[in-house]
Amino acid sequence: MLQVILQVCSMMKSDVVIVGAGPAGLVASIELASKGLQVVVVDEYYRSGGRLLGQLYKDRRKKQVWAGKIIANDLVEKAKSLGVKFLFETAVWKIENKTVFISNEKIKQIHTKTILLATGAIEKALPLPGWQKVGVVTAGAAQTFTNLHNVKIGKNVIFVGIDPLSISVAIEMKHAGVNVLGLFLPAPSMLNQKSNPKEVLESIASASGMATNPIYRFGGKLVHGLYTKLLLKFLKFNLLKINGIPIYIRKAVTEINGRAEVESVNVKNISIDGELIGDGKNLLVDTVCLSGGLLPLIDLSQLASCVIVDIPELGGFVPLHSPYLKTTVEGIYVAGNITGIEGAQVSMAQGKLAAWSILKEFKLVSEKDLLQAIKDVEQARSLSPITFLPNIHRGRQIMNEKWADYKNTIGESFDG
Amino acid sequence: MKQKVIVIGAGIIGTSVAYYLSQKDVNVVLIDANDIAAGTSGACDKAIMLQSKKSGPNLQFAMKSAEMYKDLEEELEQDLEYENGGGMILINNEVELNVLRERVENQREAGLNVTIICGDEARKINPQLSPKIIAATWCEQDAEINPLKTSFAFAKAASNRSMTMHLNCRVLNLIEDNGRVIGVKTTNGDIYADNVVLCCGVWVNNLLKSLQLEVPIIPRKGVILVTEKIPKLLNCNILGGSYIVSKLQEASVEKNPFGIGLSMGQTKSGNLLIGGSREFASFDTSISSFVLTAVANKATEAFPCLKNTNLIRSFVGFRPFTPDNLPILGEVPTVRGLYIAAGHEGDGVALAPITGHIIAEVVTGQTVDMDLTPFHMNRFLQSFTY
Amino acid sequence: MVKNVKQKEIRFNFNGKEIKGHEGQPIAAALFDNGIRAIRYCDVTGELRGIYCGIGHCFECRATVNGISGIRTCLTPIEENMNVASNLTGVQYDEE
Amino acid sequence: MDNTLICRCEGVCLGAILKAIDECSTSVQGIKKRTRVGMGYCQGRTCQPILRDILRELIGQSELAQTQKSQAPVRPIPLGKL
Repeated sequence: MLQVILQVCSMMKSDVVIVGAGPAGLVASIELASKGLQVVVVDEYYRSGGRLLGQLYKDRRKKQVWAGKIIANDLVEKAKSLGVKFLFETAVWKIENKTVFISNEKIKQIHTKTILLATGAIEKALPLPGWQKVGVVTAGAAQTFTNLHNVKIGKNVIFVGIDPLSISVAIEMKHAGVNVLGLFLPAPSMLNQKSNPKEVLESIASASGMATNPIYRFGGKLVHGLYTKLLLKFLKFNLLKINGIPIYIRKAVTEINGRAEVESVNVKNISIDGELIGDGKNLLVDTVCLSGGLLPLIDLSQLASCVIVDIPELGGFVPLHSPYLKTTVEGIYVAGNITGIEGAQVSMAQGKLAAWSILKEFKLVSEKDLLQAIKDVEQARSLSPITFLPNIHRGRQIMNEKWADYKNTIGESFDG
Repeated sequence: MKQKVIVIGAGIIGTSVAYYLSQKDVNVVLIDANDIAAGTSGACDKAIMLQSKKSGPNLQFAMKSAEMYKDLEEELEQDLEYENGGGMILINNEVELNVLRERVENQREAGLNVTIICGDEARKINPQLSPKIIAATWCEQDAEINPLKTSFAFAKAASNRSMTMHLNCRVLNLIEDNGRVIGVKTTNGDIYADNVVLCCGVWVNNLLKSLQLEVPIIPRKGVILVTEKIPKLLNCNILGGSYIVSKLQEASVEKNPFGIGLSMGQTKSGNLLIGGSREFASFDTSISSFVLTAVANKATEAFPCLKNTNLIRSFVGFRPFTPDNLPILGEVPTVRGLYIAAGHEGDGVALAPITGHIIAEVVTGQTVDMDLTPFHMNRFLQSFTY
Repeated sequence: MVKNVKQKEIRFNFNGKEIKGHEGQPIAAALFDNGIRAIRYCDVTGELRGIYCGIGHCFECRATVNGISGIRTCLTPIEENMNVASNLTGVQYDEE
Repeated sequence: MDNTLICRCEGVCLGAILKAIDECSTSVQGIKKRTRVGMGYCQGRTCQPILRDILRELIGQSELAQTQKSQAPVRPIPLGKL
């Protein structure tokens, strides 16, 4: 045993506690353990992989299938072979100084030298009248149940919210034999910012610098010159289909009906500017998948007194952090979607960077190594097959500027 | 012309003062830097507990206040979640029993209907109570109320009469003229009035400062744990005996620096509110795991069935502590036109109606049929230590 | 699709009724396989609720598992003879 | 629209939130105290971002002051396991 478990006070000791066994946390654990540090990874789920587990798509650029489940398994095996200790079905409920408090049958707290928060993201709610009914799930839930658990979550399914995530999941569900009736916009209201057909099309286009699946091929066309003509055509005729799934860029769901479980939805036409037109129709469905986008999950960093900043380009509120992924609290690092919404490949590169940043504190790697890890993150970003936020580069820049400002106000004594 | 009074602070004390003033045909202006019940009144429990008070002026006031609470829902035409279900202090051992027996005697002499009941009688009232509890005090005059709803209801009822409200409006300082306060300078401009009442609890010295005055009110931090909704578990207010005993025994401060004790109540929605701690830590809002764990242990000792009940939230309130545990009520002796109603510590909820009633009478120049001397600010003017 | 290798069959109870599932499945997935989507009644609104976020954030799919309340069925794998109880029984849905 | 549920845990609808804003509550905390929005099991994780959007839309602020403070425990934990 690398870790000393003191049964009496149900306490454990380690060099690093990683919160979250997703792509960032797993990669970090391997890097840290391979340099001899004691690493404990804590995750609420009963297996590791995080959002990797639900991912399954063809990366056309690399001409291979990205099967998150297999990648996760490989990473876990490697981590375990290096002595990384995993605590599953265990939630972190508080971080106080260098102690991590957990809900575990045997262990209540872990005393550690450093903490890496790799808590990922949470889906943003997309409230519609009736969204609480049984049969309304988030796009992420749909993805997990389809790809990981092999469960058909419904017979006749629609998606509300048109974005790279909902399109990917819709395609995956269709492959799994579910009847996907189409993707719709949410009815315009103060409760969502995803109802303007033109803006939605533009954001899909800008999110699609690659061609991993048909939406990106489509998006790519928009980006490469045909933009205005195609955009107008799609907006005008509402004819877009991807892998046989209709994308209703000019139709919005106004209400989800059903006595207790979903029975139908009301659909209305929507103008190019996002105004509802006409009387609308009733569409029989049993399942509605809502896609409201992703938000960094920051509550633990808040609790640990990290300075939080609002950078919409990164997805909203995020813990202020250095280019080396250090937060404003000594000994607390961040990696993955908690720093801004990006794909798994970027998270993995960030996991490595955070790990090396920690290793540098332990004097186990050099400054040069660290610079290479930063370059690797940038490379992963530029090669990433999926981009969730169109202005992510700008967001990262803003973060660096805010960090520099912070360092200036704190003074030279602070080592960022 | 109608008298005009500015009330600063929209907690349960400020809204109560504003309400009772508005009943007296006075133009009331209620100002708060933030919102109604945004401070201490929004971060406390819901007990109107009489037997937690030492016999003396506080208990006398609390008893009068408790009478006023009985008709308050009807008077304000609002649901305040008022329950007159009584309250008990749990007794774990002979030491506590002896201390509380004496205390109960004193309280009975002061007119409070409180008795000591045996453990089984206590378990008849709260069947899930631990078999280890050997006895309890019982007072059926104890009650409960939702302090948030009460603050909002006071404010609403006052607005319906003669009150105007400035929320998110910070009072920068008091405007003084010739030894008399004539108004306040705020972020919304200057507001003039005949009188000003300070009901801003732990923040009161921020305003007194401009008059070179200070009162010994300091924040005492209290943590409250909130559980998930559970079926009706508590049929009355609960206090842990060790807390009262430690309060009585001065030396225990070193033994119990966080002032860990147990108070429990169940809200109408089913959540348990479990207190708590009493700690001097300035305005630090952090909640230590030590406090959470210690309070949770106290709760599960008293009610073993709670072991699997989930804690879902916790919050911190800053109770306005005074060295003699009595609030400061009445006029500020050196400045005309200025009144103060602050420093209730944990008794703000229990004492809100009577405080509002008395201050309204004092400010409008009526004779008060109660002795206010023990509450007067004068008592701190010489020197104070805390 | 990457198909799971057929896992061992497991029996557990949902609101007193025996249900079959497969080893390694979270409770909610096993319920889905048995056509059960409604997991509990909302204690405030009285409406039926089921899986929403599927990854442990929303607590909509919670149930009492082996006597412990607030267990998220989306995160918790089934075990042989596990007792899953929601407040689904005992509350009658108004059949018009 | 007013009947649209915002806080799934505490059953708070949009109408109640708009009413609270009308009563000059301009903060997440203020609306929470008036309506119980975000006081439930998930601790506002689902509804709080929506609430911020509503406030931004109606009042135009996007200050950090609008975030609900995170307080322990960030996940429900049985009292006996603390």
